[in-house]
Parts: sequence; structure tokens; C-alpha cells
Amino acid sequence: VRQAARAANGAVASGNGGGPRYGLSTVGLSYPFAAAIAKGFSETAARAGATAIILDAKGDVQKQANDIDDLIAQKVKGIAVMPLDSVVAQGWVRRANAQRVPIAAVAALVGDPRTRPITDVYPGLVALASQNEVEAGRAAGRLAATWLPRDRVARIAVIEGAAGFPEVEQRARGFRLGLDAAGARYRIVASQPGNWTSEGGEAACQNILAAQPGIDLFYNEADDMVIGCARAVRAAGSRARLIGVGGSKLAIASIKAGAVDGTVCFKPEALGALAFEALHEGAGGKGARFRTYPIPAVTRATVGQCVGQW
Amino acid sequence: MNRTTDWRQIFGLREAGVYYALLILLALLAAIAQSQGLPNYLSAQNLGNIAYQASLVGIMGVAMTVMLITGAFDLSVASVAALAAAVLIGLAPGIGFPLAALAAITTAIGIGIVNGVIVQFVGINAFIVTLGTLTAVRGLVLVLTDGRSLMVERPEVLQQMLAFESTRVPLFWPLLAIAAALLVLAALKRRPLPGLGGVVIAALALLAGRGFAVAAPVVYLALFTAIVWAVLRFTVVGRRVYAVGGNAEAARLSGISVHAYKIGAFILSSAAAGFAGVLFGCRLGAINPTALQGAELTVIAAAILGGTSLLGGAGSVVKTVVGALLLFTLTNGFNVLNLGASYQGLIEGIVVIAAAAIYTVGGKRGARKAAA
Amino acid sequence: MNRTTDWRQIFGLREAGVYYALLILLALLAAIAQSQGLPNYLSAQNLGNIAYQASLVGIMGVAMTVMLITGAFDLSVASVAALAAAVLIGLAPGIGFPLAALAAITTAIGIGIVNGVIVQFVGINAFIVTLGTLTAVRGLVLVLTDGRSLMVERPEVLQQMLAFESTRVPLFWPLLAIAAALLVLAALKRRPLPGLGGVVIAALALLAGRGFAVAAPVVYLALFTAIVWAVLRFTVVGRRVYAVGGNAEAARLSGISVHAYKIGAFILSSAAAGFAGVLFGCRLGAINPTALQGAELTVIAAAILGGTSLLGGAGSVVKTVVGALLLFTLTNGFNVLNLGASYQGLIEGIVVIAAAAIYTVGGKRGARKAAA
Amino acid sequence: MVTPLLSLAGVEKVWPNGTVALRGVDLTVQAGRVHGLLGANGAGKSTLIKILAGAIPPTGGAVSWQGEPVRWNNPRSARTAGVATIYQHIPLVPTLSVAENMLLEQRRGWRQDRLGRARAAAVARMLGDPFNLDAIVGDLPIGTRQMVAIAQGLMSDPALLIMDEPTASLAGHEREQVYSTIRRLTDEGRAVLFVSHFLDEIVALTDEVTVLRDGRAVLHAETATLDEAAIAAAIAGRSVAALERAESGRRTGAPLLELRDLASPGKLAPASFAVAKGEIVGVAGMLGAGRSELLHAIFGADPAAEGLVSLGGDRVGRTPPEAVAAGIALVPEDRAAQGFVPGMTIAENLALPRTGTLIARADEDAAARAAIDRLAIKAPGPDALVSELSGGNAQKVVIAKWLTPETRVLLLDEPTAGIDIGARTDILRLIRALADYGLAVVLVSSEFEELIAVADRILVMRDGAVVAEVDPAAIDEAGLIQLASGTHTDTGIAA
Ligand SMILES: Nc1ncnc2c1ncn2[C@@H]1O[C@H](COP(=O)(O)OP(=O)(O)OP(=O)(O)O)[C@@H](O)[C@H]1O
Ligand SMILES: Nc1ncnc2c1ncn2[C@@H]1O[C@H](COP(=O)(O)OP(=O)(O)OP(=O)(O)O)[C@@H](O)[C@H]1O
Ligand SMILES: [Mg+2]
Ligand SMILES: [Mg+2]
Repeated sequence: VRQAARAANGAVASGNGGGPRYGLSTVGLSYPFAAAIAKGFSETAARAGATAIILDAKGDVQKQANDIDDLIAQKVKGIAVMPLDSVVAQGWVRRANAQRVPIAAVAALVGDPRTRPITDVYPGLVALASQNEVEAGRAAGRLAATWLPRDRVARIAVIEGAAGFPEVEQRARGFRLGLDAAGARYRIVASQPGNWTSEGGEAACQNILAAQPGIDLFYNEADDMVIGCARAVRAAGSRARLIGVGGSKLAIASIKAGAVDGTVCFKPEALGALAFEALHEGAGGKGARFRTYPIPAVTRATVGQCVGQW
Repeated sequence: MNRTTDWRQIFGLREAGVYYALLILLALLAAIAQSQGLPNYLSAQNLGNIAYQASLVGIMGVAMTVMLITGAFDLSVASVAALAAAVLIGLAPGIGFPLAALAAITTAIGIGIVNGVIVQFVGINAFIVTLGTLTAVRGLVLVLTDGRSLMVERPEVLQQMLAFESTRVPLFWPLLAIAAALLVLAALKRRPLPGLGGVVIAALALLAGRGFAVAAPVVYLALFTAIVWAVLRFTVVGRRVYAVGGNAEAARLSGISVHAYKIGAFILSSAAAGFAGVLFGCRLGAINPTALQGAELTVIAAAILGGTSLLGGAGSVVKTVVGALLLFTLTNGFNVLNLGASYQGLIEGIVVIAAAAIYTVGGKRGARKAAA
Repeated sequence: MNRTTDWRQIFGLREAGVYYALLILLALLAAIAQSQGLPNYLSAQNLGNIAYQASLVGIMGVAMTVMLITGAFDLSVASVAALAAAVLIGLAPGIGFPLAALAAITTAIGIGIVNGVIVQFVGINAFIVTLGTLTAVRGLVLVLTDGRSLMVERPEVLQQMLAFESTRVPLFWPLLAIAAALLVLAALKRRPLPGLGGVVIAALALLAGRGFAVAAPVVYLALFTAIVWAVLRFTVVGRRVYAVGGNAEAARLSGISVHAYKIGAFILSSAAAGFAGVLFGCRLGAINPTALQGAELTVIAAAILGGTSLLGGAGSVVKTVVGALLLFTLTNGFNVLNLGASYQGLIEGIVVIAAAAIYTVGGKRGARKAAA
Repeated sequence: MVTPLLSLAGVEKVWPNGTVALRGVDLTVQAGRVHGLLGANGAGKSTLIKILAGAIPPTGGAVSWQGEPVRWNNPRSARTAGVATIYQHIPLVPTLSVAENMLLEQRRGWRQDRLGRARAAAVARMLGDPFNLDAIVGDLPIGTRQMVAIAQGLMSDPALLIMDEPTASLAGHEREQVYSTIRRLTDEGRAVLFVSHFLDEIVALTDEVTVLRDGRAVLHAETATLDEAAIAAAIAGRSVAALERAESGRRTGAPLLELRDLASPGKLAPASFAVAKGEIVGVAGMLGAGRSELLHAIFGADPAAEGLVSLGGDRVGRTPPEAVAAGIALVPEDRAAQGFVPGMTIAENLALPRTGTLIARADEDAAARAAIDRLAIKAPGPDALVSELSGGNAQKVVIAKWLTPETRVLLLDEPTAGIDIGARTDILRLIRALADYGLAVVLVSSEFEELIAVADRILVMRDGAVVAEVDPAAIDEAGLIQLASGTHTDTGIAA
């Protein structure tokens, strides 16, 4: 216990280094993607001489609401929120606006993701720093189209995240748009959840292969799932191609090793930096309200462009 | 021998352990905040925040305590709350807030009845039944919302919902009134304990100042806790709840209809979850399909931290609320002190065990009683 | 009085319910797959997949069953498995796979000892202690990984790890050998049951064909289950495990050292979780901080579906494994039939309750026993 | 003088809640003899026995075993030394079979080992095979469980066998088996420390007795020098009048409780009879004859039971709440499992059948104090937890629960099990007084002497059916035993 207390003191000391305080409410720091955003945010803050307060919602919307209340109560200079739920987040924006605390969204938009295009930043937000999920799906679709057989209708399986996340639909929609744009002939013969985890992806791919041995391509909506899926594909002796989304370190290693064919490269640290900069500039800043960065789809040949940040 | 007030027992670690644990934690956090030059940790606003944050878990925890006292278990509360919220958000634009809230709570009660009937009449273990409904009800939420977040768009309905959830209730005068009532009671009945309570409450109210107000859910939690506490303590129904959990067969052979009490507990638990879901829905004006996922363990943890036994027959709803406050004080403390995220889990786990240890170690008598 | 084989009991719903539940589910899925023109659902490959997917939960479930039989509870298994995986991945590049695996399992055992000692000697409820360690150990994983995914980069170490986890073990001849052994046993002891088992195994092996092979974790699960089953069934230690959970006081008065058995169960549970963690780490040569989150409920659900009582004193490890297979058959079925994600939760919940109902309804005798 | 097998000097025990159970007890047990340990409920017998067995530590005094001072601080050390104990509260593992329970002490080796099983079968045979070795203990009625506990105690071949009220829940035939087993053990040179509230068995069975009163040994003598009245006086601290049969032809009123074709499949054959106001109907039978089943069926506690129960002409619903509402009360046979809520106080337990809205604490305390006085319950007060009472006192609480003005029919299942001699007479008198007051009483007891003394009519049950109805004035114990067992049996104790 004493050790834990000492560790706690250390962390507290480093957290309150002085300077203006900015808060980041993350979905959960045990998710590497969120942790990388937090890293980008606090490093940029440190460079700007500010203190970053990073909160961990642990995947719980209610906790995130509490976190944001706590940040507002502490009168920080600005809040970046990585919303667990885009619709729910509208209330937080209202609340922050009412207390005159600048608020920005990072990694996901605020507002109904079905009706609001990502570039249409929710009123009341200082900025939105995010990759465009539909674009990510589209990039994956365009790349995947180049691998599909020309002579017949290709059979594709989609490994979704978990039910209830807007990315599931966005990345799938973008993927179909990308394939269509490239003029691919295909049929999606299975769409099953892999629960965002590698073991979930592995199980889903194994099971789909048992039912549909002739799959040509697995589109995994996240990189964790694609590396699990790769194992299933190899074990079943299938020749299906594999593509993921995210650009995680593991996926990049797998692409280098030839186990996975491609992924879409996200840069969470950049997102964190963009969010901080937007808050730091303040409402009077001249930057655009929607801030993003390029998300190329990479293959073994081009994987050098993508540095795994999570 | 007349029933004298046994001070040693009332303030002993076993009886009052969870209060001490909370006080120690608050004092510790206040001291650290002080030493870091942060604003006063024990401000009325911050304490109000903690209470507000703990209110949903507290409401579900109070009902869960009754459930645990009868010797059963409900893992489905968080899913049921999410379902109630989904029903509320889905219906409110159409039929207005009050009716939608009623529908939400009715739905929740329906699931409580299903749980209770399966457990009591089919005779399946409560753990597996409510694990099943946890999954099935969450599935239902997904089906209802089609996997998307829903929100209420009609501003006047939204306004009503916000009013129900976010109104701040001034508490200065009510608290003073309660304190006075307690003091009068103490004087009339010659029992010092309520008097002491009255003094503490008056002191708190005066410290917090005239402008002291809390969010509505805190008041709902306080009222619900007070009612359930009074029922358990002063009524025959309450006595029978304990009897059913303490020895179901003896209760049955004393003419208590054990089935009714056990099913009643499931209904109470689900109704409370439904109410919590309504508050949740009102708070956000929206519902996402994964809302409140995993909250059931927090709810049960609050009850057990409050000293309720998993074996049935013992437990106190007030201490459950204190247990919930303890858990949320911890996370609030992490936020206020801006503690590194990596260490939070480690510290939280250790604090939970340490808090539980405080009163277990204090009362060996307690350990024996729990074993009986 | 000689022991006659009571066929009605052995094949009655109460004893064999979970087997029937699994068979019904498999038959149903096979029929649907057939009618949709999908390849044979009951192929050796698909059944092997299910067993593989269930293996980690199965291994933890077997140890959890022993835990539940002694009357305790372990919520921390999934966190402990994640910690073991993190230790493995962290150390393997430095000290090689075998030593790192040893270190991982030793770490896990250490946590089991901590759990057991706190529960037994401080006397805190196992639920709250293991909820605390669930949080604390997950926190430790975060601290160790610093919130990032760890991976093993050295190819030769990775190779060893993959070999340990992913080798496919040919089972045709071993299965035939086991079948023959069982038949000989049956003939010698004049007990028909092992003979029946032998015939079933031989038939399965012949159906699956010569090339039948499964992934290594399935074999580990089978071996572990067989050993624990044999210890519980044939040795005095096993009897004492049941006695400790059935009535700790009776066990103590019979000179059984209850503490040792209860702490032993915590150690076994953590060791199994550690081993599962090592297998998990070996799968990808990598670990992320949220690995296996929430798996504890699946593990406990498997045990309870297998008929193990939460009250202690009863339970069967083989049925736990069948319970785990049941749960994973369900998700496998969803994938194979390509059922919409939104409906999966609803159906899963209902099937879990229905499966539990099969044997509870069959045996009213069981209800009385559970009450005792 | 030979070294005693076991001797105690000044043993004291203070329970953590402050109750002083033993205030310095001296006791010696000689090999080859049966030593009776007697005392009123709460005198400290079970406490003393738990200390001897190493189950709880004494707070003072010394124990020596075969002349050597010993400190047994866990049950295993006592067992290895050669002391086997049958506890009053029958600690068995409900989820294991009888054989497994008997083999619980086995330290290592195989569970299914043939030797162990053979030995268990031999011990069971010695006790007259009262149970199936493969039956699950949780399914057995309390009498059978008691036999299992005795069998478990015999498994380890002890030099000293301690038995705490082994016969409290047994009927005639099984008791005989226990007596002959005890005689056989002493013939082999082993010692037995025997606790019982039945003075006839004490007189017939023991060689010497020690009487405890309020935690002190107040009498130690050779049994041959004493008679029942003297022992009873020593136990109660006053002279106890023997229970006499009431003058026959007590006035009974109109039929109150009527059963028509009350049956439970597989357990109870259809039974039809009526009990009049003021009448006490005794029910005799051997272990497992279905007597408890009959009472449960009347009370509506057996969901499988069918048939008609009416009270004063009105049909009574088939659930316990309806039965209680109609004024039927049941004192169950297994007090720990069915009779009381262990975590509750005496006052709270007594108030369990009360209805109403608010708890009237003052009333309850008064009622509890009245019950404590009326039944001489030895307890610190109405706030004492029932789990901290001695066995007999807990039983009194279970009886007292139903002594309310609302009760019109009293169903009593072995109400005097574990109750001391003085209190037993008082309770039987009380039952008679209640009947005179207008209650209808059905009394199940394995103490046929009790039935003959208080009942107006005795029904005999065998294998779940009522097989005979007899007039207590016209039959003696031996005759009842014969009827109940359906065979010709020795009268036992008289021999
Ligand atoms: N667990 C306990 N905690 C506190 N007091 C106890 C406990 N068990 C027994 N006592 C008290 O110790 C005293 C002696 O009880 P004990 O059980 O030894 O009596 P006994 O002679 O065996 O009586 P009986 O004939 O009723 O079985 C009683 O006053 C009883 O209330
Ligand atoms: N030795 C035994 N083994 C197994 N079951 C038994 C045994 N004795 C009785 N039973 C069960 O108990 C049922 C009747 O028991 P019940 O308790 O009603 O009888 P009882 O006459 O009250 O006997 P007791 O003296 O044990 O109270 C029987 O139908 C039988 O199922
Ligand atoms: Mg006693
Ligand atoms: Mg009986």
C-alpha cells in the first residue's frame, strides 16, 4: 500500500506541473488507441507549457459524463472529449458551453453519426479533430478491390466490431463505397461481430470459414481483429486476403511478416496533438473547425509510410 | 433486561466500519488536495458532485441490498436500466415524458417478474437466470435501438426530462428541518442516537451554507433509501425480508410466503433499475446501446462493501449507499488529483479491499455471524 | 448393500441435462445449416474450432469449479490471466519462453495466494476481495504495459511460443487407444459405463477420420480436466474438497484443514488462469491491456451451466467443460448461420436460461438438494 | 486407582459474547465404562464436549489424556489421540453420500477404496443398517442423519466415544441399536461419555454420572446408587414430579380439525381423521414412518400433498400462510433447518408469525420475556441470538413461537427433542393445559411414554399409512412399539 501511495504522489506531482490546465476525457486508457491520443495530447501540452489532465472513462458513458462534470467544476481552460457516444456527447457540449468552458471533440464526432457528415462540426464545439471513419472504410475498399478476382463475383466477409458502436456501420458503409467506386463485383456473404478483440476476430473467422470455405477476402473493422483473423485463415489453409483498419503496431508487424495484406493507417498521437492545438488556439484561432490528417491504406510494399502509434 | 443502547457496538468497527472507511478516504483526499494547493476538496460543490455521481448506483444498490438480504442475486440490473432508458427515449417524443417514464418503469418491472418467476418457480439458480437476462435484455436494447444511439429531439420534452433530472434542490432549510425533527424525536423517546444524527445534519447544513443545493437524483436517492430503510427496520414486511434470507425454510414454516417475498425482491430490484434508467435517460437526453454496461458489479460491490452478506439474512441499505459513495469518492479523487491513469486501477482495488478489511478485522463476531 | 448402476439416474435430466442441452443445440444448428445449404455443421473441423475457442474458458472453468465446490468465488481470473500474459510477453524476449512462462504462472500463483490468504485469514468475503484484485491486477497490467500493446519481437522466441500454442495434435490413434483402454477397464471391472464411453470415443474418432487433429490448447484442456476429474472423483483429497464446501464446520470437526483446502482452491484457480494467460499470450506473441476483460463472468457461467452450485459442495468439472462448449457453440452457430449481430444477445440470453432449465426442471430432487 | 482415560480439572469457558458456560468443571472418565453427563438445558454439556473434542479452546483449566496433560487446539489432535465425538448439531456434509460422510476422516488414499467401504458397511450393520450407504445425506430426515453421525463416530475405532444427545431424534428400535453398540464398545474396554435427557436410558446404560448445573459439576456418583427421581432433582435443582397420565375421559369438544383423504404421492397414503377441540391426538411410528410428512401435509407445507383439510368446517388453503392465518401452527422436527432464523434474536424469532404493519418492539420484548419465563429459557434476554443458545433452549424458542392467542390447532413434531427432564414435564403439562383451553393438538413423538401420558388417542403409522388407532389407557410402551414396527420387538430399556 505504501508503494502504491508513493506512486500516486509521483503521478500527482507530474500531473500538476503548472501552467494553464487542459482536460482530455478519454473513452478508456486501457485502450491503446485512446492511450495514444492521450499521449499526443499531453506531449503537445507539455511543449506548450500547459498541464494536461487526462481522465479515463473506462468504457462507461456515465463515468465519462461524471468526468466531464469534474473537469467543468475544476474550471480548466479547455476540454477535449473523445466521446464514447456521439449522440450523448451533445449534452456535454451544451453543459460546457453553459459554463463557458471551451470544448473540442477528438476521434469521433458529436451529433448523430447517421445524419451528420463528419465535416459538419457540431455547433458549440471549438473544433473536431478526427479521422473520417467512412473515408477509412473507403480507403480499405479501394485497396481491397485491387485484390479481388476479376473473373467472378468475389465472396467477402466483414468482421464487425461489437454491436452498438457507430464505427461499425460507418466503416462498413465506406468499405462498400470504396469497392463500388473501384467497380468490384462482390457479395458480402457474412457480417459477424469480432468484439474488437483478436480472439474474437480469430473465432469469427474460424467459424465463418467452416461455413463458407471459399471466402476471398476478410475485411476486419479493426486491426486487433485482423491479426486474430490471420491466424484462423492460416490454420484453415484458406487463401483469403486480409485487410484491417487502424494501423496498430501489431498489424504493421504482421503486414511486414506477410500475414496480413493491408490496413488503413490511423495516427492517434496526431489526433491528440490536433485537439490540443485547437483548444490552445482558442475560439479566436484561425484553424479550421474540422481537423484531420491523411489516412492512407497501406500494403506490404507501402507499409513504411505508416508508423504504428498504438 | 431492557434494550439499552450499546455504544461500544454502535460505534464499533463492525457496525460503523464503512463510515470510518469513507471518512478516512475523504480526509486523506482532502489532505492531499490541500498539500497540492488545489481548491478545497470538501467543498459543498464537490461533495454534491460525488453524491450525484453515486446516485444511480446508489438507487440500484439499495434495491440490490434488499435482494441480497432475501438471499438472491441480480446481475441484470444494468441491462434493465439501459432498457428502461431506451424505452423512455424511444417513447418520450411520442407520448410525452411522464407516460414514457411510466412505460419504462413498467417494462423494467416486467423483467423483474420474469426473473423472479423463473428463479422461484422453475427453480433455476438466480446467478445464471440473471446472467441470461443480462445478455438477453442488452440484446433487446440493441434490437430496439437498432444498434444506434437514440435521442430525444423535441425540445419541450427534453426540457421536462432535464427538469426531472437536473433541477438543483436547495437543501439548507429542509436539512435544518430534518435535524430539528430528529432532535425532538430524541428528546421525546430519550434515545440519544437520533439526536446525534440531528446535530451532525445541522452542522453539515450550516457548514455548506445557505445556498447549498444538490441535483435532484441525490434527493431521489435519499428518499428511496429512507423509505426502504424504514420499511426494513420498522415494519413486519421488513422483518420478513430478513427472515426469508436468514432461513427460508423456517420462514416458510412460520407462514411467510417465501415465494412472494423473493419475487417481490426481484421486482423491487428491477423497478429501481428502471427508475435509475429513467434518470440516466433524462440526464443524457439520449441513450446508447452499451450504456451502463458492467455497472452491475459496481452495484453489488457497493452493497457488499456496505457489509451485506451474499448468503442472505443480513444487510443495511444505508451502508450500501455509503459503500457507493466510497467507490465514487475514489474515482472523483483520482480525477481531482489528476492521478496517473495507470495507477488508478491498482489503487482502487487495494482501497476496496482495505475498506472491506476495516470492519471485517474489527469484528470477529461479525465473521462468525456471517458464517452461521 | 452393493452398488448397482442406476441407469435412470445417470441418464436422467438432472445428471445429464447439460449434455442433452449441448446435443440439442448442436442438432438444431446442424439442421439449420443443412436447410440453408451450408457445409456439414458437425464436421471435425468445425467441432475442433469450437473446442479450441472454448479451451481458455474451459481451463479457467475447471479450476473455477473446484473453487465453487469449496464454496468460494473468484472474479479475478480474467485479470490474472491478462497479467500472466503480460509477464510472459514482457519477459520472453529477455529470458526465453520456458522461463518466462514459469515466471508468468508463478506470478499468477502469487496472486492466488494473496486472494486466498485475505479471504481465509482476514475473513473478508471472497466476492469483494476478488473484485478488488480484479481491479488491482488489471491496474497492474496497465502499469506494466503502460497502456500500450506489448509484443514479442524476437522471431525464435515467437516461434517457440507459437509451437506451444498452435501445434495441431493428431488425435486419431490416441483416441482409439483411450477407447480400447476404457473397454478393457469395463470388461475387467464389469462396469458398463466406461465401456459405453469407449464405444462413443471410438465412434467419434472413426467418424472424424484419420487426419483428425486439434490445436494444442484443446489437448491441454482435456488433460487438465481429466486430472482434476480423477482427483476429485477417486482420491480422498477430492472428497475433502467437496466436504469443505458442503459443510466447512463438519469438515473442520473431521480434522480436515479447511484453510489449506480453501487457499489451495484459490491457488489452483490462479494457476489455471496463469496457464490460460500463457496460452493467450502465445497466440499472438502480443498482449493488449484490455485482454480477456469480462471473461470471468463467462467462466463462472460455464461452471454454473454445468450444474455447479454457488453454495458449494457440489459440481463436476466435466460438465463445466460441456457448459463452456455450449456457450461457444452458440457464438459459433451465430457466425456460421451469419445471424445479425443485434439479435445475438437476445438469443444467447434465452438459450442460456433454457439450457439451465433443462436439468433444473428435470430434477425436482435437485431443487431440494440445493435448498439443503 | 487406575489412571483415568480422561480427566478434567477446573475447566472454564466464557463465550465471546460474555456468557459463562463453564465455571470450573472436574470430570474423570474411566476406560471400559459408560459415563453419563447430565444437566438442564444450557448447563454447559455441549460446551464441555466441544472442548474435549478440540473444537473450541477452553478459557481455563486442564485436560489430561491417559495421565498426560494435553492441549487439543484442533479437532484433529483429539481424533488422533483416540477421541471420537458425535456432536449435538450433527455436522454432516449434506451434498455427500452417507458412505462418504463416514469416511470423511480418512487422511489419504483413494475415495472409492474397498476397505473403507467394507468398514463402513460393517459399522452400518452393527447399527442395524438404518440407512442406505449411497443415499445423499441432505435428502435424509433428521433421525437418519443422527444415525449417520453415530456411524461416523464409530468409524475411527476410538478409545473414548463422546455422544451428545445421540438419541434425541431417534425412535425405539434405533435407540436399541445405539444401546447395544455402546454395550459392545465398553465390553471391548472403550469408554463412552454419554449425554442424554432421557433418565431411563441413563439409569439403564451408564455406570456413573456427572450432573452439571449452571456450568458447575454438582453431583458425581455411581449410577447404581441413584434413582431417576434423585437424578432429576440434581439436574433441575428442585424435585421434579413424574409425568402422570391424566384421568381418562377428559372432556373434548366438537371436531375442529378434519382431514379427508389427505395424501402425498409416494410419501403418505390417504389419511382421514378428525381432531376435536381440546383433544390431543398422538402419532406413533418408527423412523421414516411418515409422521413428519403427515404434519407437513396438514400444514400445507408439502406442495405435492392433495386432499382436504378443514378447520371448524371451513376448508383451509393448501399453503402455510393460509394455514397460519386459519390458526394452524407447526413445530417442525429439525429445529436448526426448519425452526428458527439463526441470525435473529429470540424476540424476533418469536415474532415471525406475527402479522400487521409496524413492528411493535415493546410488545415483542414483553412477549419474549414472558416466553423466557414460561418455558424457562436460559438466555441473557430477549435480544440474545438464537444461534448462541444451547440446543434445548433453541427448541424452546421454536415451541414458544406458536404460543399465541391466534393458534387453534397445534401440530407438534418431536417437540421435546433435546429438552431437559424438568422442562419436559413442564412442556407436556403446558400442552395439556392448551388442549384444555380449547386447542386441537396433534403430537408426534418418538417418546412413546410421552404419548401414553398426554394423548387422548394414539394413531400408529407405518410406511406412510395410518395403520391403527389405540386408546392410550389400554396400551403400554411395548405394545405401541410392536404396533409401530409391525414385528415383535423387545421392550429394551426394561431389560
Ligand atoms: N456459540 C455460542 N455463543 C455464545 N454462547 C453460547 C454458544 N453456545 C452455547 N452458548 C451458551 O453456553 C451455555 C451452555 O450451553 P451448552 O450448549 O453447553 O448447553 P447444554 O448443556 O448442551 O444444553 P442442551 O441440553 O440444551 O443442549 C448456554 O448458556 C448457552 O447459551
Ligand atoms: N433410512 C432412510 N433412508 C432414506 N430415506 C428415508 C429413510 N427414512 C426415512 N426416509 C424418508 O423419509 C420419509 C418419511 O419420513 P418422515 O420424516 O415423514 O417420517 P417420520 O415418521 O417423521 O420419521 P422421523 O422419525 O425420521 O421423523 C420416507 O418416505 C423416506 O423417503
Ligand atoms: Mg447441548
Ligand atoms: Mg419425523
